[in-house]
Amino acid sequence: MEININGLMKDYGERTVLNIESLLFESNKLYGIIGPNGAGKSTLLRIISGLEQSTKGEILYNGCVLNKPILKHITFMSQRHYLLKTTVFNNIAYPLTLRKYHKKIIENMVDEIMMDLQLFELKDQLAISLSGGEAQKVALARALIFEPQLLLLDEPTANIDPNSIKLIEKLILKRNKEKKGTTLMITHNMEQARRLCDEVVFIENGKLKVQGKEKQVLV
Amino acid sequence: MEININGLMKDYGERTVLNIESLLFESNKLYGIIGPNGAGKSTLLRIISGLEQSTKGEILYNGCVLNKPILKHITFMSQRHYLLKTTVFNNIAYPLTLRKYHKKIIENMVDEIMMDLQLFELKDQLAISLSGGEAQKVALARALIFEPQLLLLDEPTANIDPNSIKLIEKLILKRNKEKKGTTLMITHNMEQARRLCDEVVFIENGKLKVQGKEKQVLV
Amino acid sequence: MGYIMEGVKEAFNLLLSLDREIYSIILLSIFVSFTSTIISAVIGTPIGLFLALKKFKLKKMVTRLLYTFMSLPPVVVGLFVAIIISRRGPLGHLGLLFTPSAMIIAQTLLITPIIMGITFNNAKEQGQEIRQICMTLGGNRWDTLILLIKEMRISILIAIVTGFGRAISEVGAVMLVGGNILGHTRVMTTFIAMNNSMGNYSMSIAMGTVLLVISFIVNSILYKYVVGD
Amino acid sequence: MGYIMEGVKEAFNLLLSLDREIYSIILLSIFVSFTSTIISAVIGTPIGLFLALKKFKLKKMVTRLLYTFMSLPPVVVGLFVAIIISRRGPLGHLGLLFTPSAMIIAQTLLITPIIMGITFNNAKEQGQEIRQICMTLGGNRWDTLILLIKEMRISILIAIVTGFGRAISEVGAVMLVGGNILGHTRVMTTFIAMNNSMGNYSMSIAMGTVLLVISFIVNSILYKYVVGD
Amino acid sequence: TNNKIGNQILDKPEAEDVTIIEDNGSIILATTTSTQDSGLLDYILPRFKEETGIEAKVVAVGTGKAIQMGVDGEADVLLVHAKSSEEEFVKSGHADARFDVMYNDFVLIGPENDPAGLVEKGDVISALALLSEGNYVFVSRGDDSGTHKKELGIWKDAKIEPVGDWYISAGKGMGDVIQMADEMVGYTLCDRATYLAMRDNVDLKIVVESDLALLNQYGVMAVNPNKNKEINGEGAMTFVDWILSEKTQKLIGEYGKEEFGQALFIPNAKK
Ligand SMILES: Nc1ncnc2c1ncn2[C@@H]1O[C@H](COP(=O)(O)OP(=O)(O)OP(=O)(O)O)[C@@H](O)[C@H]1O
Ligand SMILES: Nc1ncnc2c1ncn2[C@@H]1O[C@H](COP(=O)(O)OP(=O)(O)OP(=O)(O)O)[C@@H](O)[C@H]1O
Ligand SMILES: [Mg+2]
Ligand SMILES: [Mg+2]
Repeated sequence: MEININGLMKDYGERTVLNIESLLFESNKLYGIIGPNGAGKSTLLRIISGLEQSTKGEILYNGCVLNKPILKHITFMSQRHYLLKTTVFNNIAYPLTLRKYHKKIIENMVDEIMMDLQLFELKDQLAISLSGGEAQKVALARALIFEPQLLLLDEPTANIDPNSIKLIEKLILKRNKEKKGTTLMITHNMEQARRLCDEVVFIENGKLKVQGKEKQVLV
Repeated sequence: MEININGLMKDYGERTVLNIESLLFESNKLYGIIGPNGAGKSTLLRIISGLEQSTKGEILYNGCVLNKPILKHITFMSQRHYLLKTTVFNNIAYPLTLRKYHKKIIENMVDEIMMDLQLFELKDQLAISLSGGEAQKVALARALIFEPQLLLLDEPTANIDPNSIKLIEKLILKRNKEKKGTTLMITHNMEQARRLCDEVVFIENGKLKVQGKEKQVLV
Repeated sequence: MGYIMEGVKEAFNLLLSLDREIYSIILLSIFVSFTSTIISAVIGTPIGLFLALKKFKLKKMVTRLLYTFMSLPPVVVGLFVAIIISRRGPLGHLGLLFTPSAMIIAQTLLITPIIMGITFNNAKEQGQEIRQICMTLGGNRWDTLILLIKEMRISILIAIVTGFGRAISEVGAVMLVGGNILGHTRVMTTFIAMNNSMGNYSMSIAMGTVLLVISFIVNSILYKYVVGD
Repeated sequence: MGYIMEGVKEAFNLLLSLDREIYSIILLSIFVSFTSTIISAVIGTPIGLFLALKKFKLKKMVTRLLYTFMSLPPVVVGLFVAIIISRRGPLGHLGLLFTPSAMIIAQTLLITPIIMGITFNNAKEQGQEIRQICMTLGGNRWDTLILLIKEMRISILIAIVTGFGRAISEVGAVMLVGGNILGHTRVMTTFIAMNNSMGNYSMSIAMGTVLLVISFIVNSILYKYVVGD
Repeated sequence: TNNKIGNQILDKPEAEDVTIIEDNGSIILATTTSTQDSGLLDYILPRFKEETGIEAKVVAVGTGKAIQMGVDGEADVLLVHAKSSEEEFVKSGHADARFDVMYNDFVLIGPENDPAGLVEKGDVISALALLSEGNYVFVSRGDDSGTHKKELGIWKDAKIEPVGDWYISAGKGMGDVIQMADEMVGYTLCDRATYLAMRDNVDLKIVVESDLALLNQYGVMAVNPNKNKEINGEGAMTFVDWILSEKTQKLIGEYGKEEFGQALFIPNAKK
């Protein structure tokens, strides 16, 4: 999915926290979004995901404004993810249940991603009792499983251990290689941005500072 | 404060998530706690902080079991920190208010730490409206401000940008150098552990695997 | 004080006596309050959730009105319903006055705002996050409603328990629209009120004890079912 | 239907008439319900918080009993209080029966479980985290209580609003222990009930309207004060 | 000036001006809903306060409960209408004596068009006998009140046991029962005073009246002051003396003439 942002502004009261004149995310590419705390990165993703309204400006998704059918193909993994009060399995299966997949298929898909992320042993554990990193993995699995055309990830590996980070990066890269959709990923880990991203966007004080191939930006 | 752990066990139902035969944290040293997701790191810190009961075993704080006066000198910054529904200033000032410091002194102390962490502009903002990293900084400031003898930090820089991480590490190191108390810090950032810690403890599957000077452990 | 001891003793006699009249009063109470609680929950929960999550003009006003309607006095609701369904009222031809249906209508009016208000208040705190999760994972409105109910089940339970408690214990409305007719519309509370006015205190206390026991059982069952422990 | 229109009109007349009797009824209602709500809040909130956060044996049992007491029937509470404070009762020498104090006592008994129950339920969900924060930052029990009240102010508000709504709208208890004595213990609801049985429907509707208006104003003020908007 | 104040109160009998009257304590008067619902007490009681300085606090309940309150010593004085229960009350030592105060009569009321044709019957026993055949609704107080006892007495005299769908046992006060009868297009037995006070609100008319069996005698009793130390025995006696006094009796005889064109109660205290 191609995202075209034009004259986007977001104010909270007096303060303008986001002010982006123009920004293009091309189809099936993996973008890193970096910048200091409070720069407006999460706000940008929340607006793209449709969770928040911008004060001004326009976002086009493959040339259209946001509507219900498009919304179905977007997902957003928030910085403070919320897991449902049920088991790990049910949490990951939830987007598929919403899409009324067959029970057998759901089971296979969930099992597969749980294997990939080494979550299988936690299958029947209640999500509220997970450790921080485990919970983050589950939230990520839930976002990845239905293969959205636009995947918005807000610091998805912040609480993950180094080994698991490798697994997750492998999954994300695979998705990118198979051209299953566009990915925007916020991270504070510059190494990670370098490893993964086709292009990096640097935001500061709500403004777009640099956009480009990672090497140029990450100096 | 010296922490002496003996035969500590924690079970959830059938599962034993923590099983540490013996572990010593010496006074005024800075320890890194590392290990994969779900290893039991947060559980260990929660038990040391008195928030959770162990199933078995004993912890001695300077030779005593936990009691109210000791508790007053321990603080714990959780992975999922909770900020009070008030301003940033009031959040950071809260531990000092509890200790009935004079208003003027509180103001000076809070201002200073807000400066150190570059939070000053957010002074009067409501804590609920902070960005992820900003909130984490506030939670950290709140834990550091009353100079506890035992500081327990659970992934304190997970959502922090690289520049701010430097500021925070400087503050933590300063505390360590001035011998203001013992610090236990969970982190998934091996570089960080190497940079900061006097000693590193590696936990896996609830068991203590290695303890030692960082270089030996972090191979 | 003697009345109270005596009343508790009498409560056992009442229950053990197997008196058909007493049992039909108890069953009618349960039936009426249950039905109105179910109707109120079906109406009040979704609307409460909707109001909490939707942004619209006048929301503040609606919130306050909702809280106000939580304190609708039973006697006023009863009178209002009685006027509507009385012979001369707009729904008079249905012949509802002094029937259990009338009592259900009145109680439903009384407790719907309570269930709605408590649900509303809880959803304002926790609901937004749940709604957003459902939306970002591809759910539509209906999915959102279902998910909200599932995730907030404990809060909704307390709303329903509060509503049921109000329904089974109130007397002002059912007295007016039911009429306390022996064998037809006499329920536990009107029975108690009547015995009070007859000076039969121990009988009142006895039935009051029965009412509390029933309330306890209903709460325990609901609680077990929803919280699962 | 005519009664309802007429009643609303009459409500204005009632308020504008500046009739001393009417005003004293309204003021007494407000005074009694306010006082009992305040007492109940002072008792019910801390205990509700405490029960929610403390682990102890029989907690499940206590929870269910608490929910049960949320459905205490006003007529039973009224009768119970009446027996205790009647001349022959243990507190008879205080001469409380048929006084506003008696009404306050009865209402307090009635709504304390409601405030306690709703607070309890909300604290079970959000309270643990707040308690832990206070503890890790060096607060004692008293600090914890204060912080819980501050952080949960909106939940506690709804508990109190629900309690106040119940108090000002109930008739069963105040009728029994107050006696609806003109100039002494006649409150809005007993006034309405009396006019109902005298067939003065529009007078009932009028006073009912006044009651709702007062409820609205009280809710708005509380809301503004607590939520701050 | 005293006279002037009195006039003011008479002009507006429901207003109770506490501030200008000296305070001599209070008594609790337990009475039936019919005396309160008819408006009589609101009419005469301000006068009592004015003359004696004693405040009469009225608790209007069913006769059954009023008498129970007397037995329990919760009330100081009773004004009720169930002669046999009252005599029983005195016999058991709960009061020294009972005095006739006034009477009115019960009437059988029913729908305007009198579908059962009770008007032709003329006497209450045959009227009730006709009702018991079951085609017309009869609403009974069913609450152990004076009126209810009276009604049961008449059924007994008629040797009929009132059971069936047509016989509605309401367990409610007089005003409520009249409204129920109106709503259900049925008949009921009630005291004339309450009926007159409420007739504008309902479509009911008197179908049987002036039957000797329907006389409704009210009595007053001061509760035995030995029951507990809270009882205001003196105040109670003052009230009894006052209500039996010539002046008050005259006042009672006047109540309702203006509003209803007839007196609601006929005073009959024996001097
Ligand atoms: N409701 C609000 N009122 C005022 N300011 C707000 C509000 N919501 C967010 N902000 C401010 O907007 C700024 C941008 O927030 P955002 O969450 O987008 O930052 P971020 O770039 O994601 O930061 P981080 O790296 O810390 O997650 C922050 O400074 C935050 O304090
Ligand atoms: N109530 C519970 N019931 C069952 N298992 C639990 C419960 N609480 C925690 N656990 C499990 O205990 C293990 C240890 O949790 P803990 O939070 O200590 O991990 P951690 O080392 O901090 O991991 P992370 O790096 O992800 O934060 C996890 O696998 C978690 O699933
Ligand atoms: Mg962010
Ligand atoms: Mg952890």
